[in-house]
Amino acid sequence: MPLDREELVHLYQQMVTIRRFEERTSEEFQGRAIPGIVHSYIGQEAVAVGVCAGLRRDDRIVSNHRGHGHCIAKGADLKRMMAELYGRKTGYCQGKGGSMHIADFGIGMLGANGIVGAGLPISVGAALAAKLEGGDRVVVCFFGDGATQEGTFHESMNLASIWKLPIIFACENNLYGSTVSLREAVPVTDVASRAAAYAMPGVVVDGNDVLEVRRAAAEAVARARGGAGPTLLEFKTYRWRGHTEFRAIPDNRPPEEVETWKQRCPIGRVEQVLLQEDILTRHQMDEIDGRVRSLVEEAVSFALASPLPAPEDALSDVYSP
Amino acid sequence: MPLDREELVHLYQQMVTIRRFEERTSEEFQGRAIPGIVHSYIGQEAVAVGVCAGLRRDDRIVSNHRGHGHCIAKGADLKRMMAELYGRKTGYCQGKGGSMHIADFGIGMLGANGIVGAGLPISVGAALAAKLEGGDRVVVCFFGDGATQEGTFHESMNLASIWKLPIIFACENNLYGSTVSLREAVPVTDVASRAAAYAMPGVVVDGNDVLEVRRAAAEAVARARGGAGPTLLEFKTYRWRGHTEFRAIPDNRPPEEVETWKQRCPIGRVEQVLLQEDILTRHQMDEIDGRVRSLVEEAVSFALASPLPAPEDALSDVYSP
Amino acid sequence: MRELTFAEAALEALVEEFRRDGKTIYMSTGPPAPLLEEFGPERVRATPISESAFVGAATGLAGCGFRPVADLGMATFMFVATDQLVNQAAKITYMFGGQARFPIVFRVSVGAGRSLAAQHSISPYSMFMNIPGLKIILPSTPYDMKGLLVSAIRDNNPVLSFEHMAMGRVKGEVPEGDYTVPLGQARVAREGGDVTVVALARMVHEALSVADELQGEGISLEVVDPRTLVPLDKEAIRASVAKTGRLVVVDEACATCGAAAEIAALVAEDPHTFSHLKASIRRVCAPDVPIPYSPPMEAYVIPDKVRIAAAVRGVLGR
Amino acid sequence: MRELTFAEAALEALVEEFRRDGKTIYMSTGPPAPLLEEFGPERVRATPISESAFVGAATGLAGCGFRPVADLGMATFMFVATDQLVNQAAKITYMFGGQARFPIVFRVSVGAGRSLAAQHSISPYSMFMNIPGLKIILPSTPYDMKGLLVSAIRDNNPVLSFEHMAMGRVKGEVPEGDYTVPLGQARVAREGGDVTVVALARMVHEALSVADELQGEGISLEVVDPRTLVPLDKEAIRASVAKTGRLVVVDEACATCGAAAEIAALVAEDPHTFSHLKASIRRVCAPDVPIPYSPPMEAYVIPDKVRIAAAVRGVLGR
Ligand SMILES: Cc1ncc(C[n+]2csc(CCOP(=O)(O)OP(=O)(O)O)c2C)c(N)n1
Ligand SMILES: Cc1ncc(C[n+]2csc(CCOP(=O)(O)OP(=O)(O)O)c2C)c(N)n1
Ligand SMILES: [Mg+2]
Ligand SMILES: [Mg+2]
Repeated sequence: MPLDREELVHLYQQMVTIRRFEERTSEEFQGRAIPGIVHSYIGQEAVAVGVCAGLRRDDRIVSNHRGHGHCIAKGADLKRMMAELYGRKTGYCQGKGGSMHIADFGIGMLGANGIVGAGLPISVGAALAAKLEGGDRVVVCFFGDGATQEGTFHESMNLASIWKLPIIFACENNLYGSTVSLREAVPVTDVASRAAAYAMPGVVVDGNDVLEVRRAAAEAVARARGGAGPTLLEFKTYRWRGHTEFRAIPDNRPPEEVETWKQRCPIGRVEQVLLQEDILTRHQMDEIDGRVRSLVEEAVSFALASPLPAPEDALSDVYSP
Repeated sequence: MPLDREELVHLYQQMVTIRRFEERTSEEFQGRAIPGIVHSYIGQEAVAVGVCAGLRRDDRIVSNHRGHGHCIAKGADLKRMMAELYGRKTGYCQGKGGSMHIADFGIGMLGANGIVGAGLPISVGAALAAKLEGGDRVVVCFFGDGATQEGTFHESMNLASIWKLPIIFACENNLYGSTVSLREAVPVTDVASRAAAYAMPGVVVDGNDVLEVRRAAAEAVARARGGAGPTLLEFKTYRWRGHTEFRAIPDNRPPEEVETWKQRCPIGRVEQVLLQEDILTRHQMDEIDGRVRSLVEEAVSFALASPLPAPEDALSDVYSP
Repeated sequence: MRELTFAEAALEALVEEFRRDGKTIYMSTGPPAPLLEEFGPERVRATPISESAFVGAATGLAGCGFRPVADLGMATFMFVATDQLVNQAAKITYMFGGQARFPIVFRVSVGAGRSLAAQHSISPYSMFMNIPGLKIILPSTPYDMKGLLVSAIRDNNPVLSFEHMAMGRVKGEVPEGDYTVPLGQARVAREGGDVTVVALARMVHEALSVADELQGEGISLEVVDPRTLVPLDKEAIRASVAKTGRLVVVDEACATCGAAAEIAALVAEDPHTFSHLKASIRRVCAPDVPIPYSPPMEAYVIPDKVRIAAAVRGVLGR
Repeated sequence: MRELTFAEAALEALVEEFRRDGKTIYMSTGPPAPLLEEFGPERVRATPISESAFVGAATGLAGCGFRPVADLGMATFMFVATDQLVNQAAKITYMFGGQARFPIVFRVSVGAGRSLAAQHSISPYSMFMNIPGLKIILPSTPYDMKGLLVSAIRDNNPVLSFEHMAMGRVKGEVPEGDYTVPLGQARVAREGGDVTVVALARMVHEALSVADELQGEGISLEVVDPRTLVPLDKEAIRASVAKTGRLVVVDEACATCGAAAEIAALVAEDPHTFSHLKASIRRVCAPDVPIPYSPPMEAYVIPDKVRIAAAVRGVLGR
């Protein structure tokens, strides 16, 4: 699976976009311009970007509470995302959903979810739809290590396996689910090892290496497209920030651990490759960063310029016509 | 783990007791003397009896909808069981529970359950209690192959494992969960193989061989008592009768399969051992059977002689004082 | 006219809609044999005993353009999949700002009376009435069973179909051919002038026979069957009460926060209807106890004609 | 008197009861640090994110003589463990004929107002009021938080403690030392003669400030806080309404089949109270929509002083 220079630059740019978007989101949240709750994707950019690199626009993804990265990697519009975070009428959900419920069915992003593990059954249904449609569309379900502790993980893996559905279970193992350390919560070292219980391949992947992620995901996608059924991919990664941007939940992770993982910055690692392989110069990277920053800036301006929903808009969309 | 003649006779008698109790229960149900629903344990007698052979009175068990055998093997009173099935005031639950909810906390039988998989979390709590009490009590959770398809199976196995609880997960794999064939419902051949996902031993056992069951269970009990944590035992067995005694649910099992398994009758197999080893003669077995039949008869008489609850009794026991 | 059982009427609705619309999919641990035979195992899917997974899968299917019917068996099994029902299926349309449709039918049986004890004898529709985003049907006749189920399948929202298990073999007239019963339209099962009895599911039949009995005493009952709980036909209920001035609500479920509480409240809070109320409202429901197993106790907690008649006499001050 | 926050009051109840009774056990994905420090990880247990398992484990523990407190975090997470709550913990005492006791406290937070959107802003207590076998507390002050939680821990039944998340930092008087607030006893938070306002949780405070405002207009409100929803102090509510003749019920949850419906019904069905009713009842609740994210919409759906005052004027015909 050769990777051309252009594609690598594209992946890099997507990762930087997520990083800048999330930095800005945290800032806006701290400044109280964004209400509610926000879970930052910073540190995990390689997973969303590497996985979605192998997807087509008509493939579908299901996301979780830490979903901004998934949206951006699948091609969501930063403006409508930011507008949703700002609770504006122009947001993806017209201000009804917010960070935990962004969805864009037009690009096959079937929604974030505030309930741990709840996206898994829904993704299985989307994969069944893909199979019944008869094409070769696939589905990716993103979820955290915490979600593997819920019963829905078990039921969904099992169902996808017996029905041989075209789905990739993308577990982002960032070692913690809020205050819960995976090491204390499950008796196995690798989530991927649990795939055996569902007779599906389980692969441990360095989730901070976008090229590794891309390679592993592409393999799983090829399996799924070829009708060979689901795969469980476990991406070892780390979130740089607290569980949420809201500070009420204590961050019980050892500071040295956080530092170690920051050394493994997924963006820094691509930059090294880009430099080593003479694909981009530092200056060109700065240019990309500049472009990304203005895109994020535009998204914020768009959100700020957008109207808030009318109070009575609360009453619509409870039911579809 | 030597087994003396007396104990084998005792196990035999228990199995015959379950068989006769269940035959009688089916008859009474068909004759409409027993209302509601009844799930017959016939065919699986070796499991309950072999497992409980290694338990002390102060050990605890948690049962499921097919629970009469578990009760009897743990030492429940046939009279109070039958009275409960008859909906009498003298029944274990004063007529409030019926077949699916028999419990006898006095002998450590923490209750049957009408919800598939629901006993598993409760049993984990009982095992935690055993651990916190500091003694060497153990807990056995009986459940079917169908229950392994529920999320509670996953969550409970995981929790018991990380907390190293003194519990034996006794899965009675009778190949079906109502209309659901396990072969079609899960992608693995052996439920026991799923124990690996919880870093606990998983053992496949011939569930129709009471000596094998007893041996495997005793090993798991010893592990649990010794503080080494949970074990998953999978007993391959078969129910002889339909899913329930109520005929509405079609029995979709191939008649040849039913026949094959009847050839492996768990009681017939002990009888062979008893004869071969000169422990009992046919005549002595008939005597045991006669004694058991009169015990069951007494239980029915007791039930019939017992008063029905007063209608207003429905209002009590919603809350404990 | 042709008579069908309740169960036959439901099956006919399914078969006809499955013929009409290739996007319909059935999921159940034990799908109905005739449906499986006609439409095959791709569309009529036998699932593992994994309710959360297949309820959620229904939502996923619906979001991708299918029209699933998920049959959970008994209502009590909803509780192992509640999140998928109330946090996902119910809220997803709204949370996503209406950008996608989720046409799903969830079928479950309800009701007591068969000595199945507390877990298996529950009628929990009111719990789901408190969750906006779900629609709820609760048919009392084979005619409504078919017509409401067809409407539910064609509706673009998640609809819970609560089907009373003691009525599966009850027969009733069902016309040949396609018809629907719209969601949100109550049926006046019997007109009368003295007391309005709003009754649900099997209780409609109990109320009707009480109406027959009391006619002899010169008491005229108007029996209203809401047929759907969400949307609930408030206007019809209020109009009847405004006319009779007296209300008895009959439901087999527990009283507290039940559908009967809602019906009482919507009458008591409407100034016009309230101004016509001549007596306090009565609820005839199960008392707040889990349903017991033994027949004498079970019979005691399920509302019956005697209790309904007593409540009617009560509101008439007799 | 000493002032504590709502959260401090809850913690104090826990600490004192954990000192008093060695059989108390705490389970949560993130147990409170002070509790963990004092009582250690055996009794104060960090669980995986497996609510069904640890809720069920609480039931098992209770059946074996322990007195667990299971903290699920937000009320919405109950939905992944509903079966263990409503089919197991709630019914097990009854189904087993009262042979064992199940003293368990389930703590969850409720309430909207923090832009957490539909899943995380739910107040589903009425769903559980429909399930006999559970008791339910819903404190509105630090005093009641402590006193009710102590009663809940000492009670021999499963008790759901719904704690409003917007009130964690609200301060109030809490006496030193041991006291309890009994389950089933409403509090008249303010006496008055013109209109009874029954308000729940945070809405008690809204109702009280409306009472202050309307006093200027010569309108005297009686504010009743039920404090526990099961058992519900029907007598206190009815007595107040019989006195004032007018009722407004204020609850942040959706109206349909909510606690407010039950309160309206229990007033409308009581002949004596009904005979004193001078006007139709009003419910001031959230409309039947999932709670939206964006602040203007969220503020619109949560009942506020303006809506309460309007309802009060409404029942007074002003
Ligand atoms: C059923 C449920 N239980 C608890 C929570 C509270 N909660 C929100 S996010 C979270 C941690 C999830 O961990 P993980 O799946 O690893 O994702 P991460 O946050 O690490 O990306 C928890 C416990 C929830 N949202 N849903
Ligand atoms: C949550 C739930 N789903 C469905 C059912 C209906 N049901 C009752 S028993 C049963 C089969 C259980 O199979 P298994 O666990 O293998 O036990 P067996 O009956 O074979 O002994 C089913 C599906 C139920 N009781 N609970
Ligand atoms: Mg995580
Ligand atoms: Mg089975």
